[in-house]
Amino acid sequence: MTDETKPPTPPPAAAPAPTKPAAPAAPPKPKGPTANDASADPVVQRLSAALPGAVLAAKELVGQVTVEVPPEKVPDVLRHLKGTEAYTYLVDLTAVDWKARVPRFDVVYWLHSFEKGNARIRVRTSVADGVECPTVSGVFKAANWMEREVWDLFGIRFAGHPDLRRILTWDGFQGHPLRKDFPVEGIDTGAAIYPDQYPEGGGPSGKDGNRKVVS
Amino acid sequence: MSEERAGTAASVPDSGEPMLGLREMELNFGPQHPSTHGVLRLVLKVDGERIVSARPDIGYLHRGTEKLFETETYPMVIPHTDRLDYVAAATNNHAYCLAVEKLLALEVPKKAQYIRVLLDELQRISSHLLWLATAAIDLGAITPFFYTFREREVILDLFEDYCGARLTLNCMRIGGLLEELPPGWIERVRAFTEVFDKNIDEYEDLLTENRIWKQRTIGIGILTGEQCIEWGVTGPPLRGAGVKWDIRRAIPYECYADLDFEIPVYPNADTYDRYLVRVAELRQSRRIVLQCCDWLAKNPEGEIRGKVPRVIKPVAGDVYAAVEAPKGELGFYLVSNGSNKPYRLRVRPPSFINLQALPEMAKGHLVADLVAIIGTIDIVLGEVDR
Amino acid sequence: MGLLDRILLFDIFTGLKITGRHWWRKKDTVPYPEARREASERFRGMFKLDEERCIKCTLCAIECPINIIFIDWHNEKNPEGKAEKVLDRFDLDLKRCMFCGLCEDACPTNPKSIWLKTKTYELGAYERNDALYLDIVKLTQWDVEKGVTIPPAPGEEEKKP
Amino acid sequence: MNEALLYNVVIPAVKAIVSVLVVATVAGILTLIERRVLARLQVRQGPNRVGWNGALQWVADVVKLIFKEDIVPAHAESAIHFLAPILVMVPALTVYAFIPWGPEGTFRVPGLGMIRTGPYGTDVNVGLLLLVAITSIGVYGIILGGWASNSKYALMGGLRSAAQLISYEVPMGFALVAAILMSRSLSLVGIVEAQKAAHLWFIFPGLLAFFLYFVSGVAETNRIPFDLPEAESELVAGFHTEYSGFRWAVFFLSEYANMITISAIATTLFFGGWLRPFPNVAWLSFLDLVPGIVWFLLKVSVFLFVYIWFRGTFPRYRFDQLMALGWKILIPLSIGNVVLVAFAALWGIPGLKVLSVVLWVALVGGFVVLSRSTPKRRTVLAEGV
Repeated sequence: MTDETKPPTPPPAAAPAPTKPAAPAAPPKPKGPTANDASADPVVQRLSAALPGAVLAAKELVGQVTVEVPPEKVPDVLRHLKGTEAYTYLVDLTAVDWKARVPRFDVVYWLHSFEKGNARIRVRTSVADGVECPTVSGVFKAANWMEREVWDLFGIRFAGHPDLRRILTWDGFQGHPLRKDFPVEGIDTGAAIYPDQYPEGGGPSGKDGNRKVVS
Repeated sequence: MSEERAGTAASVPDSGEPMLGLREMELNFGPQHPSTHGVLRLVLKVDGERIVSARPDIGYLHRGTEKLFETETYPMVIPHTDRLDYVAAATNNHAYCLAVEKLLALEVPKKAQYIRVLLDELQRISSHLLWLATAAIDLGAITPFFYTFREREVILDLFEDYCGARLTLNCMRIGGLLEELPPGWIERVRAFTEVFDKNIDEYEDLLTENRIWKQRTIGIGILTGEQCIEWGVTGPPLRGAGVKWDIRRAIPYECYADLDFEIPVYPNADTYDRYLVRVAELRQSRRIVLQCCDWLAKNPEGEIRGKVPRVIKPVAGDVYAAVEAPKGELGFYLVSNGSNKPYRLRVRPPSFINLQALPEMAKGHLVADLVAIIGTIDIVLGEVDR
Repeated sequence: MGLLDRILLFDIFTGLKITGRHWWRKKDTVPYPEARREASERFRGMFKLDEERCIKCTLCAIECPINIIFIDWHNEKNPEGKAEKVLDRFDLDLKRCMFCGLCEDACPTNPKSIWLKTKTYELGAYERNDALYLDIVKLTQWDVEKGVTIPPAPGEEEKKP
Repeated sequence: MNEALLYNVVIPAVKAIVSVLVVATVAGILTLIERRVLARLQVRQGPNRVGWNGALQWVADVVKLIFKEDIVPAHAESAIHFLAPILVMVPALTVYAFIPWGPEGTFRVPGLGMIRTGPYGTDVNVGLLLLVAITSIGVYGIILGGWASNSKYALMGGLRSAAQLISYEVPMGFALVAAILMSRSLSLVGIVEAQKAAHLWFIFPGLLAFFLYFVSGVAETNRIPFDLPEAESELVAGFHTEYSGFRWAVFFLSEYANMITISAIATTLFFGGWLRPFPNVAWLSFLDLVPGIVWFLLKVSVFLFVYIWFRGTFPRYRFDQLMALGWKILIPLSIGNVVLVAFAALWGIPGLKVLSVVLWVALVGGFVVLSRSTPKRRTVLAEGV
């Protein structure tokens, strides 16, 4: 797009879009919900009593309680919540990449309790890049694929996972797409399903006219 | 890598010995197989026709939707959510809008809530009809497909009249809805529900008591309530296993608390009970649709969109919102850093998580049952692979 | 189910009755090229651009989730001596479009300058790059070329006295 | 012309050529009819583009299949792969030598004088036995085709069909035995004439036998609800997964030819073959204006319609259930039926008539009771869970 004499407005990069239309108008910022400390929550209290040092912080936002725990304590915390607090259903497990932060990743777990009036709790732990997080697939069977997905898309390894293979991208894919430093337009990984046949970085040519680079 | 190639000719070890000791055969089921509902691939180990183990291999439809979300502003995400579970776009839109609204602390006007619920339930009907159609075809009954599609077509027409699209609806907006109901729409929905009631009876006459249908489904793919919870399985499979749990009642959102409907539950946890749950849900969704129609007819005036700021910039923080999609709990986990784009938007796809229990359900069954089991989980690969 | 209906295959005959009854029902399919479905009022189909009304604000391009609208303009003095934006380029890559309608929502003019509610859904083409990459001429002229009349843009009806 | 030459060579040859051509054509047309009928049951249009209302669709299909590339998979046993469709097709067409489409008659043929012959290849005195023997050969083609394709799905289809076809031969055979007992003849022409002589279509005393025969026949022809060797949603296409082009068409045509065979035999054995309805009621003799062959074809087409109707209605059995149905229900039932019919036949025609009355009263009575008593089952919400 840059070879044109006058830089055309679009294709608008996704990034400048926000500032353009309404930045000057600066509408009244909606009063959003605010986060509160939730360490007084009875579940959190009992958790920190049962596992000293497990609860680093606890906060509540729009009624959803998040407990921060150190990664090595995660299986214990989840086992405690599942066993004594009857949070028997692992709703979801995912990760968030905070690119510049140290440690880089958050791994987030939601638990649901059928017995306690559909209460939900979120457990969050911070994992540095390259550090293994202990698996919870021994606590919840459901965690198996979700951890595989996190490994696939974020590159967080789970120690002790029975079958930690890529799940959404193919075996031999280079990189982890949901990391913030992975380009949106993708990379030339090549059809590396058979790495012995396709060298790394092979596959479809980057000069292919159908591949449009999104700026 | 050798695992990846399992099932192809190359996987058979060429030891030069006669393969007399070989009892198990590897069978590649999909991704291009008529009954895998898209591009699901299963690597089966079969002993004759009995399945020793099934290993799902997914990702053929992976489009990086979650990555894409991070590059779009909040309103621009909505069309992308249509493409997750593409046969139930309204619920996808709904779950996403709920998540953003929670973080914005936005109040959705009552009328918009009712219209949203109405759209959701119509979508549930259409999704369950599609399920019934494909599940019946998987078991060899080709005709219910056309009967259910006849009704589904009417629903799609209704969607087309409301929002201009039939499948990828893009019908909701953060804080409410884009468009008012077109004139006469409510009456057309009512007319549909009237015809539909009789048609459900027809499907049931064709299948519910049919001995072949019963033989093919009763006792097949059992996943008990405890197993469902352990595997995180939600939606009709959970309710077909005797667990009375439905987000519409458990964690009510929108106006579901005001509506009168039952949650169908059946105890036997097999394919037949999951079928019964879905058919009963068709009737319950019809009830909800009628109630919404009544309410909307009584309250024609009202806003359809809350006080939404022109630029949507939620506060920094994270929020999880879930709806009861036709396939189970559909959740959106939204992490905002205060900018106008989601920092991270995670979809909790019910199909993906329900599919995980497939090997457990399929073990020990025949290949023919596997087809029934894949059908009964009701997966949409767009949502599994995202 | 009692023993009697099991022996007499009652369920089997019920099934046959249901399908047999449909022998006389109205056929539900439409023989397409001869009979066409009328698209609904709000159906999001082919794009139409009204160059006159467009104020070159590029909001549609910004709002497009997949960046398929390309707009380019420059300033020109009109006969009255006022500066006026003139469109150089208004391209739309229809083959990637997902018809979400966000561009139409974003358009600030009333009536809309770009809209999808043209009741036209036959977008098939033999050459994807020629037929589905729409430049400004195609966007404004396709209905004339095709010889079809399309409904007015949203908001146009009300404006007319 | 030499009479021996005429009756032993020329007429059979003409009949053979005509019957092969006619059956192959009719099987082709049947594919079109099936699609149209199925479409009607499914509230849609069906093929309606080629020719008047799609009447030439089957020609287009055949032409397409002939010109389609004939693919032999790598590592397939190409000789057997080639042979398999032939093995299926030949027996499917051969049986038409014995099926009597109409009564024997005398025709004047220019240059040859009066010729006495019937619209069937030959009347073999052990026709029924020969027919069962020949139709059983077809299964070899299916098994070999499945095996030779070097595909797991095809192999599974072939194995399924081996078990299925062999199992269902047994109840079918016993059902035929019942018909033989009633008619005391193995010749197909003889059976029809026996029905005329007994003033009774054998469907009346042979209700069970007919049911068993038809169910086994549906299974023998691999049709829904017993289409396991093909089982599209399970085995992709079963034994003919790896076939394409004309070889596939041959499989396809033989399936339809077999359908016609089963229907024709059912008509012959139980519905009086070419006889008009009530063949002995004098005041209905105006029905004789319609030639016998037309009555025969009418009856056959009813069965073909039922075949298609079944396809439009039922789900598919699972393999073990199919076997259980065959071995645990149909075979004991068919043996019992043979005993029942044997006793009745021992008594002679009156015995058959008594049996008819008993069976039909039981059937109709049962339906009357049922239609009054059975509440419609609807999904109700389960209680207490």
